[in-house]
Amino acid sequence: MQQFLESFLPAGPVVVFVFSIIPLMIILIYALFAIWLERKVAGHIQDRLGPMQTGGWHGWAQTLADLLKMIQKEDIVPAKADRFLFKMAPFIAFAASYAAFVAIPFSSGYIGSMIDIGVFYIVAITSLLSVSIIMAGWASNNKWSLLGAMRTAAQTVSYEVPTVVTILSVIIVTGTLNLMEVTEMQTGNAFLGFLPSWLIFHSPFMVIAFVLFFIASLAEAHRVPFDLPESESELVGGYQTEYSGMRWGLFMLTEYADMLLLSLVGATLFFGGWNSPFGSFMDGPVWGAFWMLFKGMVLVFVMMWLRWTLPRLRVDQLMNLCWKYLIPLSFVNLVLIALWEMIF
Amino acid sequence: MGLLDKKFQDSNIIIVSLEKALNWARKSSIWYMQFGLACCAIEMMATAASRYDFDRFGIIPRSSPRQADVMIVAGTVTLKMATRIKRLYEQMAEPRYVISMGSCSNCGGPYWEHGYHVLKGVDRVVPVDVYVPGCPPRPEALLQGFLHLHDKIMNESLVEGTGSKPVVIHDKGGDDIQVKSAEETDEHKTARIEFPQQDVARKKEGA
Amino acid sequence: MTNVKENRPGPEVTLSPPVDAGNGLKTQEMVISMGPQHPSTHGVLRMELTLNGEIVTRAIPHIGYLHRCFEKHSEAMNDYAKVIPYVDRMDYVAAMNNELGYAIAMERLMDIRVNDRVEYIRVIMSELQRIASHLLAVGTFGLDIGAFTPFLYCFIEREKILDIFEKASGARLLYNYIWIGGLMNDVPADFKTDTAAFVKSFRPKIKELNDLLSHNKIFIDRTANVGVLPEKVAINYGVSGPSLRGSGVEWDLRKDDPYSIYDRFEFDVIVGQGEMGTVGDCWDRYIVRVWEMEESLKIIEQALDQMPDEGDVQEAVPKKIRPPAGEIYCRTETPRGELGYYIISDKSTTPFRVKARAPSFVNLSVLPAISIGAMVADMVAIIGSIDIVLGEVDR
Amino acid sequence: MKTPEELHRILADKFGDEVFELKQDEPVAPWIIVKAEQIREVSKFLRDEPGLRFDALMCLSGVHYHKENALGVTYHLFSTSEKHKLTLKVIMPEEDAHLPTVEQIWKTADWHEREAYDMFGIRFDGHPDHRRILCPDDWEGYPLRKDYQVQEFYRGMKVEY
Repeated sequence: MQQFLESFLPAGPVVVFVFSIIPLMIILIYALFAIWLERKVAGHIQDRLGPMQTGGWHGWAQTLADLLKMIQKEDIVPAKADRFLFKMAPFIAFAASYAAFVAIPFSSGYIGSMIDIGVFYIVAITSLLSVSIIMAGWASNNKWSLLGAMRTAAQTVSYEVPTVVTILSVIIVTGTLNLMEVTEMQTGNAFLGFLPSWLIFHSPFMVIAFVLFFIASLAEAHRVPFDLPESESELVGGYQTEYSGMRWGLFMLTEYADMLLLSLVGATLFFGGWNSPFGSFMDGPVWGAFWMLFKGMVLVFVMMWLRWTLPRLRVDQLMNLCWKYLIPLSFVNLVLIALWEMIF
Repeated sequence: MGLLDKKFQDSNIIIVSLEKALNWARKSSIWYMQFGLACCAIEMMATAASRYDFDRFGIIPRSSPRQADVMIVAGTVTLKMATRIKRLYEQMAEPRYVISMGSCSNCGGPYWEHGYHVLKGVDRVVPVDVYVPGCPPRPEALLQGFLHLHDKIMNESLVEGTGSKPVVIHDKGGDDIQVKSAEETDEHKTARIEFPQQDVARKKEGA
Repeated sequence: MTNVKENRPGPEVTLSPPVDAGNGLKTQEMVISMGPQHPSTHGVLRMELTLNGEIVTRAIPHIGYLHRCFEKHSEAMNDYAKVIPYVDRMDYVAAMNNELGYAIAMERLMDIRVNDRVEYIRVIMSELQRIASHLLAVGTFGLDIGAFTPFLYCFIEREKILDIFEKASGARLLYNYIWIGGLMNDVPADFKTDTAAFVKSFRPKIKELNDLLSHNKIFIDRTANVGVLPEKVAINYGVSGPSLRGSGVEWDLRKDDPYSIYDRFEFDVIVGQGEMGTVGDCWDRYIVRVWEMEESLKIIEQALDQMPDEGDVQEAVPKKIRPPAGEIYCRTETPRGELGYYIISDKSTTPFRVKARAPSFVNLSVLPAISIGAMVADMVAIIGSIDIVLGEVDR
Repeated sequence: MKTPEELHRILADKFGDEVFELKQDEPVAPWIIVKAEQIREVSKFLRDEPGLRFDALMCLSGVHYHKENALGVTYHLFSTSEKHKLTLKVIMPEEDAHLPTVEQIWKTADWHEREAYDMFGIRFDGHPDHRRILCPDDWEGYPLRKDYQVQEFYRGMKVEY
């Protein structure tokens, strides 16, 4: 694709710029859609309709209106806040999750950067998110925000471990950290002749690995039942309490971008990324992008589904779940997958 | 003031269409602050619940005043609570609106005569945009109040500033009501509540 | 960070001395103000929490943000009947029960006997109201724990009850329906079929609620063994209603100090068993409410069967209410517990003193005792499980 | 289960006849009048004595008898084990209304006594947290007294309609 762009655009920075802006476009359009979808999903789960009026058909323009409104809102910085950190935090948060998209192979023809340490890079760069949340919580000079930030620190640091270990167990099978190569390994029908050769069908332990990864990624994305940093009924708004207008909007955007990111990583590692589920049917770079986003959206939908079904854990139970169950399980699973690899 | 308010000197065709779009956005996405005080709060919850469904109009609750656009004062405002309401109103980001829900917050309701501890109308503390009568108002009435707010928002202009409203001041009882616009009066003075320390100062970006 | 310091005197909160945590850093307790505007204080309650990290070391409730001078109004009205609308507004979630309590107190004071039809309608109405109130309590409790959807499911059912009330009284929330000596008006013709249909449709919903919320693992984790209220403490604090029964005390005024015609019905008093944790924890208080809805359904069914079709509902309503000089303390069981009215009459048409012993007021006072050592998230659960209505706490 | 007459006899035997008076002539419920300084000992006795066991204070109410220039406190007691009820009354002169607290005996009294103080200005000696509960702390006057005049302004807000 880079060559394709270079054929009609002046080479150099412009191509790089166009190239790098694509994920942003995807994120923005996705966020507009996902926030609307979230409200529709919530509505239908709760026996109501969700947005219906804005823009006509089923309130399709709802998020657009929200966005336009947020841009107009007054930008408040509390007087006793740490102004620099307060203003920086939302940008760092968004930058962290945006930067991670560079290593995601959206289709066989497009990946932001073909880095060999793709997964490692994603894990590393998303950790920046927790830094920004702590920044936001601390700088707000609000005790609820501070509590939220502290919870985030504990949560993200803890759940990084099972996430990384489950990713590691996938890496054992693939032997590469480059997500493009991981996806390419999953092309074609391998298992039992008709199942696509996705890694989730590779061994029973991969299913366990996926479940562990999904739970941990819920916690990484601060989604219910792990939405403690912003838990509304306890901490008012957690680290977001003092943010208004577009700065708050950026946090919201980050949350949804994070959901998509983790879902896409999940789709790439376990569900064949941009590979079509029907072998060579509906395959190719364009269809690839469709399949990739489709798989990601399915996982995002599951996250939404959970959000409107489950209550929220308490902070000590959150830690319990991580350190007493998820981490030992993921390590055992890692060993079992390694053994499976040795035997077969 | 919202970020774009009073940035334009005159209203030309571009501004007017921009205004329309922006007003549409504001009217379509009114987030209300979860601020139940008394009986009306239950009806407010009922309005948000499945049968009446606020979300159809894009109205969703926010628990932090910073992210809220409208404060529904649902229920009796007592003198002890009035100072907090004032503070919460000040914490909201402009453009902001207030809906006074129910007779109690309109004028004291059934407590107007002997309610020594009841503020007789929340408009003595914060400027109110829409009054919804009833004790408590039915959910339909609250929705109607929101539709009135929609009309009001659609008629606002960037040149004059959004979220600005005539402030009704009760200076001496109910007889002597003056109507002034927010520009003429200092908003903080209208309520006549002195806070010993304002820990929330508003810093306007670029202003 | 500066501490939240109100300009009103209160008990002086002394923080623990700073503790050296190593690395030259010091830790100290933090005072945090929860409310009066907080999503889960169920209105305008303010809690002053002293926190050690996330652990609550001291909790001081501040109330009065909704003090609407009920007692002053009662004594300023020149008619006993005019008190009823204010009674409604006290516990606005269970207005029928409050009216019933007041009507019974006045009828005892004036020695009025109402006919059977009135009694049955009153019982059906107040039991329906009990279900509606418990639905709200259970729903908002779920909301506090973070489950949003059960709350809306509860509201769907609640709306059906409100429809029945609306047909009878014209109002959705505050009814002014039960009068001294009778009712405002007779129930509509299809009252029996409506109520029977509701009872039939509601039974399976309790199971649905249990599947969705009560036996959810996360919900149990969050509520079991949290905010344990021992029996002795509960009685000493005067806790009543589901909160007391959650502590394992079999105490229900409908059975133990029967009023109206409750002695004609068969129903069980639900007590907390400590099924998921300790007796008297939040889950017990919650589940007592859930199963009490079932018991209320039983009462409604029996009452619908026995209810006479004939009878003037305003037969015994006095033209001029002028009770003999004297006083009475009359208590009834509302969804929140023992609602007592202490009424002093001085032989005039104006009440001399009306004092409401509000269950929420008394139940809330136990909060500081059971919240020590809980976490911030538990505080929310405890407040939710006590199920307070601030209108009643502050009156 | 004991009748008020029996309870009165027990109390009179224990504390002496002159401080107790049984009022029965009024309709509905009889009550026993107790001297203010005695209320604490009487309460403790009523709670702990086997056979009485008044373990619950149902209600504590202040009353302003404006014609007699007196303030009163009414205690409604109940025993969950013996199932009997008792009403105690304390009457004090308006200008010097104070009596010992029963907060340590029944915790219910804690908030109720604060309420009685808030509304009537009755002081409870020995109460650990003796301040207003419903009205703000800088409120003037005691609202439920019959001669209460509401203040004109509270923190700059007009109180009257």
